[in-house]
This record gives sequence, C-alpha cells and structure tokens, in this order.
Amino acid sequence: MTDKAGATETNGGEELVKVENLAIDFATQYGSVTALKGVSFSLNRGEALGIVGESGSGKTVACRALLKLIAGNATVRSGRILVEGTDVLGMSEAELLRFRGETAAMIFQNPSTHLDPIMPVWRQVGEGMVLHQGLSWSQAKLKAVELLRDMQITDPARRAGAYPHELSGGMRQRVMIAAALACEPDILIADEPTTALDVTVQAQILALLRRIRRERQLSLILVSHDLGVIAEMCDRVVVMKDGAVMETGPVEQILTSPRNDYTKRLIASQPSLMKPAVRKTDVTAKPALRLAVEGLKVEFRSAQSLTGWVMRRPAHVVTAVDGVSFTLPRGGSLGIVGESGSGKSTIARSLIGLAAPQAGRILVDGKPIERLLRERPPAEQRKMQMVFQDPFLSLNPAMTVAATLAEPLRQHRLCSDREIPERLADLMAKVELPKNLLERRTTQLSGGQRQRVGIARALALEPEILIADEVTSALDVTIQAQILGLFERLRREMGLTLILISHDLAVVRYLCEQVAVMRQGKLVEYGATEQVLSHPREDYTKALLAAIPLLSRRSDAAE
Amino acid sequence: ADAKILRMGYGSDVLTLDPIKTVYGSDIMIQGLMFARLLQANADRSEVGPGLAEKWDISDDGLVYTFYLRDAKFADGSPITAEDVAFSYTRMRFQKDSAYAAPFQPLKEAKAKDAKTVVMTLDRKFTPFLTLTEIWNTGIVPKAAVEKMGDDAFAKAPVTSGPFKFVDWKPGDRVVLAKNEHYYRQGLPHLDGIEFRYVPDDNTRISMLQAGELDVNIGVPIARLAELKAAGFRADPETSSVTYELLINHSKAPFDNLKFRQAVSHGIDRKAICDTVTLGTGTPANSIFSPALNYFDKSLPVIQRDVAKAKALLAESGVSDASFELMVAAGTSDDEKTAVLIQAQLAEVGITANVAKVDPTSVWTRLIDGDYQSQINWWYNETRDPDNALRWCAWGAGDNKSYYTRYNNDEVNKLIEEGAGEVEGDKRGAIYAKIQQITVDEVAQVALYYPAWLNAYSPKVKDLILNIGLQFSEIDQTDLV
Amino acid sequence: MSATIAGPSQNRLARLWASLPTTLVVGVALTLIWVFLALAAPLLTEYDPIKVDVLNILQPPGEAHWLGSDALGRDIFSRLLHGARADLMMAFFGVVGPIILGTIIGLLGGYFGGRIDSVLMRIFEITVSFPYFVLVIAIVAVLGSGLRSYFISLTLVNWVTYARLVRSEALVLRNADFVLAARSMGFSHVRTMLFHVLPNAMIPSAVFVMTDAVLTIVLGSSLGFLGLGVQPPTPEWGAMIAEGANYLTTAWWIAFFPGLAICILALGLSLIADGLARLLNTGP
Amino acid sequence: MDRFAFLLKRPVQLIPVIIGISLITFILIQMTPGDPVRIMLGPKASQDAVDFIRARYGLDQPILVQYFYFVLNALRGDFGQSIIYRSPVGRVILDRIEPTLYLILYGLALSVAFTLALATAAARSRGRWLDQVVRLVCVGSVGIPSYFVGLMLILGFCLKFKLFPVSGYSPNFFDNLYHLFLPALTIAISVTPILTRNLRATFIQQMDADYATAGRSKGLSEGYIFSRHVFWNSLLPTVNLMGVVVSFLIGGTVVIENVFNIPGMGQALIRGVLTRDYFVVQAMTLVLAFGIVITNFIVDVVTVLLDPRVKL
Ligand SMILES: Nc1ncnc2c1ncn2[C@@H]1O[C@H](COP(=O)(O)OP(=O)(O)OP(=O)(O)O)[C@@H](O)[C@H]1O
Ligand SMILES: Nc1ncnc2c1ncn2[C@@H]1O[C@H](COP(=O)(O)OP(=O)(O)OP(=O)(O)O)[C@@H](O)[C@H]1O
Ligand SMILES: [Mg+2]
Ligand SMILES: [Mg+2]
Repeated sequence: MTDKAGATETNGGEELVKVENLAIDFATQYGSVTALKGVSFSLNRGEALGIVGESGSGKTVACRALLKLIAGNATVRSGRILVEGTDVLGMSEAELLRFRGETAAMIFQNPSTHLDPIMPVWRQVGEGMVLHQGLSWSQAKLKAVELLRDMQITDPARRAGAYPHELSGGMRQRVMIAAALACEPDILIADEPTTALDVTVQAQILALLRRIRRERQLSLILVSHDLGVIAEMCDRVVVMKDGAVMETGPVEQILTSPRNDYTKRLIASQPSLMKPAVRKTDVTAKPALRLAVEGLKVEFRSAQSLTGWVMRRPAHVVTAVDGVSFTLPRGGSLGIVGESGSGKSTIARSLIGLAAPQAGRILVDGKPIERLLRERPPAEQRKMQMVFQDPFLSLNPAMTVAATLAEPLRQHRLCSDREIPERLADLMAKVELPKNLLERRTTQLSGGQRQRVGIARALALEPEILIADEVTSALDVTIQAQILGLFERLRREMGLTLILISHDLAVVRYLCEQVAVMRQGKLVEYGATEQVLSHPREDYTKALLAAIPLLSRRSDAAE
Repeated sequence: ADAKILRMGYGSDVLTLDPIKTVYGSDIMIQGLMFARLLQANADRSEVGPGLAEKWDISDDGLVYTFYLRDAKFADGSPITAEDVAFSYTRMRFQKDSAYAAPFQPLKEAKAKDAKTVVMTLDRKFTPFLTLTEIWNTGIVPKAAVEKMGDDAFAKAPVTSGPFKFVDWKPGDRVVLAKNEHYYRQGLPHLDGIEFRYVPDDNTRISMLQAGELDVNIGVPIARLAELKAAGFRADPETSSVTYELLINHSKAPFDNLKFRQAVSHGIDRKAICDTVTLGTGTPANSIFSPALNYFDKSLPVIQRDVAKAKALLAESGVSDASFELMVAAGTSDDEKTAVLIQAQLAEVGITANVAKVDPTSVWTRLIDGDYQSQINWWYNETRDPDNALRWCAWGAGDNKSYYTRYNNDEVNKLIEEGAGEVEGDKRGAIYAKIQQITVDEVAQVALYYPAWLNAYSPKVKDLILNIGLQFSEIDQTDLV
Repeated sequence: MSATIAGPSQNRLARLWASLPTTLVVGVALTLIWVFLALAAPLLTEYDPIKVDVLNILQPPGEAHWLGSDALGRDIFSRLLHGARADLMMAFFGVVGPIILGTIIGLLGGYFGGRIDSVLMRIFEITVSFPYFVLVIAIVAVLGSGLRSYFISLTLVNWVTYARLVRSEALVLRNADFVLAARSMGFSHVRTMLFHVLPNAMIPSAVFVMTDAVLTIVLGSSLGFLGLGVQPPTPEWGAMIAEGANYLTTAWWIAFFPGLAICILALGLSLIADGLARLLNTGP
Repeated sequence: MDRFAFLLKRPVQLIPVIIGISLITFILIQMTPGDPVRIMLGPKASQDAVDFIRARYGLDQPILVQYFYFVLNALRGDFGQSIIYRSPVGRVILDRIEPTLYLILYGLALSVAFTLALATAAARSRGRWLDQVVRLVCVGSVGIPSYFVGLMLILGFCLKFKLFPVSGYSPNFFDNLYHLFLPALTIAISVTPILTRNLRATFIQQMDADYATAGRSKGLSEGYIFSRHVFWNSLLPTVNLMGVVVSFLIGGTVVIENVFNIPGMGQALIRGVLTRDYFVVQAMTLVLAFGIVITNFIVDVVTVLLDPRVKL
C-alpha cells in the first residue's frame, strides 16, 4: 500500500520505525471518535523527525501508539508499527516491557503530571534501571545522579532526593528526560516537551535534546505545534491534520515550498513570521492619555489564621509587583513579557481591582480610580476588562456558553432580554466561533474554543481597556492569528486600549507598540517595541529574543 | 470438679449493692443473693418463716415486735448481732437517702435489747409489718463495716450476710459473687459462685443462653419463649405480681371526667390485648392489683369490651374533644404494641389516642410532674400483702399520688388505713374487696392484664425460680448439674 | 476539532440519553419505582396498613398476606408500600436540612476564608467532636419525640459533612480564574458565590447525599429507642425492622422485607450517586 | 521540620474547641428535662430523699456555678461523681475505654485489610466481573443495619457452627483477638463498603494518571506501577475518609457493643445521656472529643508522611 510512498520519502539511513496506515478509534459516550485515519510515516536511524499539526490532529495518539500506550477505550482499526521489523502492536505484554524503555522511550508534554508527586526523583529515574538492567537500588541511585548531572541539573546529588514539586518546571522536564534515557533507548519520542515551559527554559531543553541526540546517537521523534522548534531540531517533518498526514518531507522543503494548503496556512500563521501590524495612525497626533500606572506595588500576605490573629503574629509577605509605572494612550497597546512568576498577572489583577495595591495609583483618563473593584462604580467596572490566562480554569464549568456570555450583559443591563440572542450571535461571530456552540457547556469545548469564549465574554461589556493575559498560548497558530487580527481590528476601529501579557515576543512584536519586560516584580525594560527588541539591555530580554527567530532565521535564509 | 458458677444475664444494669439505696430490679435481685433477712418467705411467698430470726413475738396491742436471732455470721466472719439488725432497720427507715422507706412509715424505732434480741416499736397497728421484714431493703448489713467503710464504699464492696459474698463488681458489666462460707444455713449454698451479668440486648441474652455462656436468662421476649422451650430450656411463665395498665392523669382533661374514663375502660378489649401481647402467658385484668396478692377479688368480672356502651358513656360525658396523648416509653416494644391496640380499639368508640414515644427519663419526669394525659405502664408488688400495693397505686394521700395518677378518693384512703390496722383475715378481705370495687368503678387506672415473669433456665440449673418479689428465694438450694 | 462523531447523534434527546451513565438511569428507575409504589399504595393493596387484626397475628407469607403479617396482625405488604412514603420523606427531609446548613457554612468559610473561616471552622470542630447522642437527646427533650426532632437533630449534626465537602471545594474555587473573572466583571459577592462557586462546589455533596439519604433511614430506626422517627402506628421501614428484631427466628418476614426494601432503595440511591459522580466529574 | 510545624499548632487550636464542647454539653444536658437523682433513687423514692441527694451533688446550684466548679475540679483531674453509679467518673470511664478502643482498632484493622484486598482486586480487574461484583456488593450493603449483621453473625458463627463466643471481653490482649473477632467483623462489614468504594475509585483514577502512563513508557510492569506508584498516590483520600469513619465510630459503637455485650464507652454514653448522668456525659464527651482530635491528628501526620507536598 503505502510502502512505495514511504520508501521514496526515506532519504538514506536504515529505516528504524515504520508506521503503516495506522487508524485508531476511541469509544466515547457519544459514540466512536476517529483519532487517526490511516497514518503512515517512518523514522530512520539517527534521524530527527518532527511532527506538527493543529491541536487534536492526532500527534499524541500516534506517538503513544509507537509504545503501544493505547488508552483503554481505544481500538486499532488497522495498521502496523514496525520497529526494526517487529510489529509493536503485536507484542506480548512481556515483550513490551523490554521494548519500552530499552528500545524506545518517551517524554511527555506536561512534566508536572507525568512525574509521581510522592516519590523522590532519583527513584523515578532509577526504577527503569532496576527493573530492566537488574541494578540494585543503590547502584541505580548513583547512576540516576550521574544522569541528572548529565542533564545539567546543578547539585544533582541533592536534587536527586527532591520531590517533583520541589523542582522548577524546567528541572522536572530534565528529570523526565533523564528517566527516559535511563535504559539507553535507541528511539526517543518527545511529545511537545517544551510547551509548558518558559521560553528561556525551552531553549535550554531544546539545546539539551540536541546535545544528547548527538552524543548518544539517538533517533528522535519530536512533536510540536511550533514550527520554529521543529525547524531548529529536525531533519524531516510530518504535517498532520484531522488524524491524517498532510505532507511529509525534509524540513527545508516543507518550510520554504509547502505543497499542501494546510501547511501553507500553518506557516503563514506563525507569529514569528508575521509582519508587525500596521500602526502608524497615532504617531503624529498626540492622543489623550488613557491609562497611567504610577509606582504600583502589590504585596500578598499569607492568609492569617485565627490563632495567628489572636497571637498577633505577622503574616508572611510576598511582593509580587514592585514599583511599576507605565502609560498608555487611547488605542495604544502595551505588551508585558517576563518569566513565569514575575508579576505579570498580578499587574493585570490590580488594574481591574481584584488585588489591592499597597502603593501607587492607577489613573484612567487622568483620574485616579478606586483600588478595589467593588468600590468602583459599575460604569467604571465595565470599562476595563480582562481575559484570563488559563482557558480551562477561567470559564464556569457549570454554565453554558450562552449563559456565560449573557450574564455580564444582564448584570450591567447593557441590553434588553430580547436583544440578547442577537448580541450573543454577534459576539460569537467576532471570535469566529460557530453559533451552535452556544448551548454547549463550557466543559464541552476545546481549549481554543474556550479561550475564545473568554475573549467574547470580556468583549461583551464593550470595554475600553482590555487586558489579555496569555490569551494565545492555548490556541492553534491559525486561530491565534485570527484572534490577534481581531484585537488589532478592535484597536483600530473602536480605539480599544490593549494590554497584552505574553511570553511570546513574536506575538508582542506583532501587536504592541510598547513593551515592558518584567522580572521579579520590577519593570526591567520598558519602551517602544522596536527599540527594546533591537537593543535589548537585559539578559532576560536577550534570551527571550533568542527564542523567537529560529524559524525566521531559516526562512530568512531561504528567502 | 469444676467450680459451680451460675451465670445469670439481665437487661438492666446493677447500680448499687447497698440494699437501702435502690428500687431497681437488677439491684433487688442481687440483694437477695447477698443479704439475709430477719424472716424468709417460702418459694411462692405465701408465708414467711424463720430467717435470721429464729422466732418472734408480737405484743397484744400489735405495736411491739420482738425478734430472737440465731447464731449467724457475716461473710467476713464477724457475728450478726442484734445491734447490726437494729442498725440496718434504722438506716433503712430513717436515713435520708433510703430509696424505699415508704412502706415502713409505722416503724418508730428498732433497738437491740441484748446481743440476740431486737425490739421494733410501731406507732400504729400495722398488720403487714411481718411480711415486710423479708423484702430486699431489710437485708442485714454489718454496722461495723458500714461505719468504717462509709456508705459509698460499702455500696461498691459490701460485706454480706446471705448465701453469697461479694467478690467483684464491674459497673456496666457484671457482679461476681462467691459462696459465703459463713452462711447461717449449714451446708448451703450448693453453688460456688454467681456471675450476674448485664446484657442489655434481648436477643443477645438468648444467644448467650443458647451458646452456653449463660445459665439463666432473666427476661425473655415473649416471642421467643416457645422456641427456647422447644430447644430444651426450662422456660415456663412464672407467677408475678405485675399489673400492666393504662395510667391516666385524673387532674387533666379528659380523664378528670368519670364517664370518659368509663368510656375508655369499656372501649378496651383486655383479652385481645392480653392475648396478642403476652401470647397467652398472661391473664386479662379485672382488679386494680394482681391475683398474686392476697385478698385479690376473683369475683370482680373482667370488663368486657362494649363499643355501644362506651359510645353512650362518651356521649354522656359531654367531652367534646375526645382525644388524648398516649405516652409510651421509647424502646419498649410491648408497651408500644399495647398502645397501638388501645388506639385501634378506642378509635372505634370515637376516641382518638395519639401515641407518642418519649425517652424513658422524660417519661418519668412527666409522670412525676403530672405533665401527661395517659401512659402505658406496669408495676409489681414485693409481697403478697396488698397494703403495700394499694399505698403505691391508689393512695391519694401518699407521696406518689396514686402512682402519679392524682387519683384521690378519701374513702379509699381511709379504707387503706383501716385494712393495714386490721388483724383478722376475713375483715381485711372485705375491706380490700371494697377498695377494689371502688377503684374499678371509678376507673382509678385502667388495669389491662397480669403478665408472668418470663425467664429461661438451662436444663443444668436445678430448683430455681423467680418469686413475685423479684427474688431468687431458693438460691441457696439451687444447684448446677 | 478534528474528531468525527459517529452514531445516531442527530436527535439531541437521544444524545442526552446516550450520554447518561447506565448506573444513573438504573438508579433513578429503582428510586422512581419506590415513589410510584408509595403513591399507588392504596390501589395496590386492600389492606389498611394500620389496621390491627389480633386473630391473624404472625401469619407467614401466603395467599392472604403476601408478605405475612406482623405481631399485631397488620399486613406487611401494605405496611411496606405505605412505609415507603415515610421513608422517602425521611430520606429527603433528612438530608435537606444538613445540606442547606452545611453548604451555607462551608461556602461562607471557603469563599471568604480568613477570620470568618477560622470562626466557622472552630464551630465545625466542636460539632464534629460532639457526641451525637447528647445533642439528639437534648433536642428530643426540648422539642418532643417524632420526625421533626429527628430532622432538626440531623441538621444540627450532619451539616458538618456537607460543610467539609463544600468548603474544601470553595477554598480552591474562590481563587479559580472563572470566579475572579466573574468578580472582574463587577458581579457581587452573593452572585459570584451562588452562581459561580456554589454549582461547582456542590458536586461532591450531590454525590454523597445519595448515600446519606440511606444512612438517614437506617439511623432513624436505630435511634427509635429515643423516640425518634415516625410515631406508631404509622408504618416505616426502620421501625418495622426494629419491631421484627425479636421475631427474627420465629417470624423472619417481619424484619426481612422492610430490610430488603431499604437495601433496594439504597441500591437505587447509590447507583444514582455513582452515575452522578461520572456525569459531573468527567463531563462529556 | 517546617512541614511538621502543625504538631505544635494543634494544641493551641484545641483550646477553644475543648472549652466550647464542654460548655455546650454542660448546658445542654442540664437543661434537658429529667433528673438523674430521680433515676438513681427510682420512682418509689420520696421527694425529701431526692432533694437531699441533689444538694449533695451540688445540683441545686445555678448551672454556671456548677460549671465553674466542674472546670475547677477538672483542672485538678477530678471529673466528679457518676450520679447513677455513685462512683468517680474517672473510674467509670477508665473501665470502658479499653474495650471500645480495642474494638475500634481491631475493627479498623480488619476494615483496612478487607478494603485493600477488595479495592485492589476490583481496580486491577477493572470492568470485569470481579470488579462488578465488588462494586455491587459495596453499593448494596450500605443499607444493612449493623444490628442485623451482628445478629446474623451470632446466629451463624456462634450458635450454628460454635466457632466464636457470643459475648465477652477479656483483659488478655490475645484472647480478645478471638473474643472480639465477630464484633470487629461487624464493624468491618459496615465500614469496608464505604472505604472500598472510595479507594477503588481513586485507584482507577490514579491508574489513568499521567505518571502511570509515564511509568508504562519506561517499561515498568502493571504490577510494579500499581504497587509502587498508584497505590501510594491513592491512599490519601481514603485515609481522610477513614478519619471521618473513626470519628463516627468513636461513641457510635453502641449498637455493636450491645449486640455483642461489650462493656464499652458507647453503651455508657447512651446510658449516661438517657439517665441524665451529668458528670459522666460531661467527662465522656470530653474523652470522645479528645479521641476525635487525636484521630484527626493522626490523619494529619499520615497525610504529611504520605504526601511530601502537603503543608499543614
Ligand atoms: N482516550 C481518548 N478517548 C477519546 N478520545 C481521545 C482520547 N485520546 C485522544 N482522543 C481524541 O483523539 C484526537 C487526537 O488527539 P491527540 O491527543 O493525539 O491530539 P494532539 O495532536 O496531540 O493535540 P495537542 O496538540 O492538543 O496535544 C482528539 O480528537 C482527541 O479528542
Ligand atoms: N494570591 C496570591 N497569594 C500569594 N502570592 C501570590 C498570589 N498571587 C500571586 N502570587 C505571587 O506573586 C508572584 C507574581 O505572580 P503572577 O501570577 O503575577 O506571575 P506571572 O508573571 O503572571 O507568571 P505566569 O507567567 O506564570 O503567569 C508570584 O511569586 C506568585 O507566587
Ligand atoms: Mg498532544
Ligand atoms: Mg500569569
């Protein structure tokens, strides 16, 4: 069947993995869901194969199938997975135990949930060695520490005894890589190994993977939705959509001259490739100052217990935001970037009045506003809206989409009950969601859909200032591009003032005139986007910048 | 041979071992095992005979009783003297916290004349006195020990005078007794000891008997009597002096109305209730007190249910709201059954009885305070003499206001006093017959039926019965084989 | 989303039906059967459940009395059906009070946290460490015996379970983004609490309440000796079991059938709980 | 260690709770109609005798004065006299703590053993018949009153097969393993379904957890993943639930104590309450509360030991 096609795609090297016409269904409460519809691809020894595609296209299912890690409700309808000539899907339980870990190993998208929270990490790294190689636990511990050192974890002997929650996300990912490498597999499957991580950490992990691959002669399958990452890491790439392979070929070729429409769209949507949106309008005419923040300082006190209160014990204090000032004109846009925990979301919260600042003022149209939301008059509450960071957490799971969107309209009496359906339809159209989703519960939506509902909810109140906290991280690149377009339109047409929080400089560069770089609660760099990006002073900014241009460099070169 | 330990199980807990401080069944039974009395009743309690007192005299005016003691010893080996007897009686009669001094009101003084002679002086002629000298709270305790230990300590580890001596008491669990080597009746008791155990659950007590963990099960649910009998246990109904009744509050409407009381009395089918609840082990009641008592009037007819008559009486009574609350102590299934039957029967007469289960302590509080309309209750009498019984249930001048019914008939009160002072049997009989007639006519209480004691004994237990006074009076002759 | 959904998914009702866990369907069916039997009781049997018949006591199951008669000659089948009314009521009202009180306290404590929570938690701890019976007796003594006292005492004691469940959820939810989002749009605390925190915090309680309902019936019968539960002669399963305790070896049917009835109702409610857990936790 | 700082904090938090409990109990029980002295002396006693005794126990004083003396004496370790038993409350309680404690611990030990076995078996054979049977049994057995479980066990094991005694508590530790087996089994039968349902669900949830998948990808066998990862990760919710169950059992064992005739705390408390034996109820309440506090404390310690993330 696909043998011929597969053979032609192989350019040199011995064929190590060969997936043939793999089709997988899942049984769900609604009936069966087809996740893969006859997928074929192959991996050569020593090669790095990238798999890209939108969310839900079957990347993870395909990778897991390589290890026969198939969920209980899944059925393999057809296909074979040949690894060195043996069909993985036909392996017995005992054969699989050898195969997994020794021949092929996997690292997963989310390191926090894929590590056992209550076992010290060295055991999790070492258990494979104990089981497969017959090492004693004490030997395994030594080797685990070695491996952790190899993964560039500082002070590995001490960290080995730590529990996952005591480590940062990057360290956790390294632990997982160490565990995967413990039994020296030939094939490493990395399923979005960096999406959950900070860009700077992402760069380190990718570098680490590159090095390991070189040193250990590993064959690598790397899944990502970020073409930049793929471009940097891989020799060949498979593009997937809707459970099928759209296109396969060497990275250069796919990126520069994609044949498939979807691939073309995918590449066009990469923010790093998008030209900055036009925003020449306001350069000359000095527009009114819309929002000014002066010396904002936010502290968090740990919740005080009754006994603590009685005994007048001081509470533990964290300074999340420390003396931040910036200004924004009407229709202006500010991008806030910075590492995780640097205080980005906290700024957003204190702006809309959810966190009371200890010091500083917030001025809207030149007038200071109340610190706490409930002290502000409703009209003012409405003026400033926020889109929350995590689409899985920011929608009430007990409500339907319609209820979610209608509630603010009703509460603020923005329209009569009769007009509500019309308004809802309008909002849904704005965020490019089909109207029939209105009756669904929010739990029944995909991450991207949820995020757009969150945006629609914020827009429902027709805010003049919109704070968008990492709105695009859960989105497919294609949808991301649409949303960014929407923001830009609103800004242009309605004079919306935008604060965009992100760790993706490419996005910020596309949309924002100004950028602020945060670090440990302080603004370390602040200025016009182009200026900051072209002359970064802070190391952190440099690292962030280093993380974007991977793909553009290649594509620039190609151009 | 193995030690012969008799294991008895009962559903109530022993609360004290001091004879004068209790009126509870569990304690009363224990007292009989531990303390000897001046006189001793025979098995069916029809007569009293010599106990610690070999013989006795009564003065002609009936006011002075002289008892002559035999040679006897307490369990600690010290002799039982007249001093001890006088002490025991004085304590029982005059000590403030004596729980049952009421029947001994006529006793003025108890004195030791010499080491072996006790003289008791009454303030009036009081025929029932002799029979009273064998009830539980007249058990003879050693003066020296009580005074030395103090009441509280004595109540927990008494020095006994009866067939068994005290060994151990675990409150809420068991009392352990051993043969008293100094017991005054030579060669007795046959048993080496007794364990009196508190086993609150009826079914568990039966299971323990069946499993051989108990030899005597005191208080068998009627439903299981036949089964035990079939399995070879001795489980025959034993004569009791209990009267089951509907207590009514004469000071509260509608029971302050004679016709209404009569309507209730005629609306109730005593035989049906008796048969259903006791499954044939009891007899329907015709009198206010039990046939086990002397001078019980057999000739009084059991009031037959007559709905028409009851309805007529109800109409005559003029009671407009013919309904009342019928209180039942929660957790007593026989009482509950009785209440439901009464409710059903009275419903046909047009009287509504609202059954209310109430927790037992609240029941007593409400009875004593007179804060009730009616209640299912029962009582027993310690002796066969009816004086004591009447003072309990129909004497309006007494402390307990005719068993808290507030029934108070001057004529009855007078007759009770008269009966107590009368020596001659026939004359007493006439007085008591009259009282029974009046109380039935006036419906002092609605007596329902006379149940039996229902106990089960392992076939190994020889010669043991529970007498009407809640005493195992033959315990010293009982044996295990 | 890429996945295609197969099967007869056109009709929304059919889809809803298909999405319901089987356990939920079976559980609701079992429970509804009891509701039906309770309502239709007078049509299904000609015996009056409180009519005593002293000539026919302790009859074994047979022609005349399908499930036998009790110690007062009452028909067990009839009492069983009529008893369902009292028991369903007990199951229902026995959990309504606790769930309302517990939810309010748990919600306030969890949502506001801080000092309010500290004070409520001390009340919680006191109640948790408090022997049930002391409270029950006190309430019975003040309010008198019967169902009302039972419900009140259950409320005063059992609220803790719900408070515990709701609070631990609310503690997390109050910082959930969707709650902050609601607040950021200027909704009041009350609205946020009722419409955003509460529906989500109720999920574990909704599951537990089914088990609790069964325990309520069982408890009612075992506290009968305090005068709790329905008053005689009203038929009620727990009381029937207690009445039958002494007849287990001689007239087993008195206690057995009501026992079976409780088990079946318990099964129904537990299955509902099971199904609810699936429906609410995983979501489709 | 920081994570164990709560060990010191708990006693402080305990003070208001203990005061609250004792005050409420005191007022509640004393306000409840019914007079322990009446009960002690019985229905035939005269009012004189009752008044005399009331004065002797100080019951004629105002409640708060009584409470004040109670606290004063309690601080000196004297919890007063049982009115009904006429003995020091301390002794009444001491006699009864041991059987109840033994019974609860024994019952829990059995429950834990059954729960682990059943939940493991069910989870490991998820969806198959064994799992279904376990689930059904657990669901169906919630409604069976423990009185009947006990009675049936007695009828079967004691009377028919004569394997165990009906009743009895002996002061010998090892004897009691035999004597208290059936009552402990009764507890286990009522507790196990609840725990098993919970543990099975957690097991199954955890078997699908990402870290378990990660374990599979490392070539670990199902058995190893279960015993080393899933098992330990699943214990916490069940341990917490067990804390609740124990709180319920403490003082709630009266039915079982009655059926198997064990002289324990449950019986004594009910009796105390029914007879309004003020000081017994008061002291017993405190002892039980203390037991519950200790239970919660143990649950806290176990939680902290089991889960390194937890900070209390
Ligand atoms: N256990 C399962 N049961 C039912 N459907 C499943 C299951 N696992 C995956 N799917 C479905 O299979 C499809 C492919 O999922 P997969 O996880 O492979 O996507 P992906 O390409 O990895 O997406 P992402 O980029 O979001 O990780 C999706 O529609 C998903 O909903
Ligand atoms: N409610 C709170 N109580 C205590 N500390 C808090 C609270 N909210 C935030 N913090 C702390 O304040 C700091 C800044 O947090 P913030 O959420 O603003 O970071 P961020 O820049 O948005 O990070 P991320 O990119 O991960 O979203 C962090 O150290 C965080 O732990
Ligand atoms: Mg994926
Ligand atoms: Mg943030």
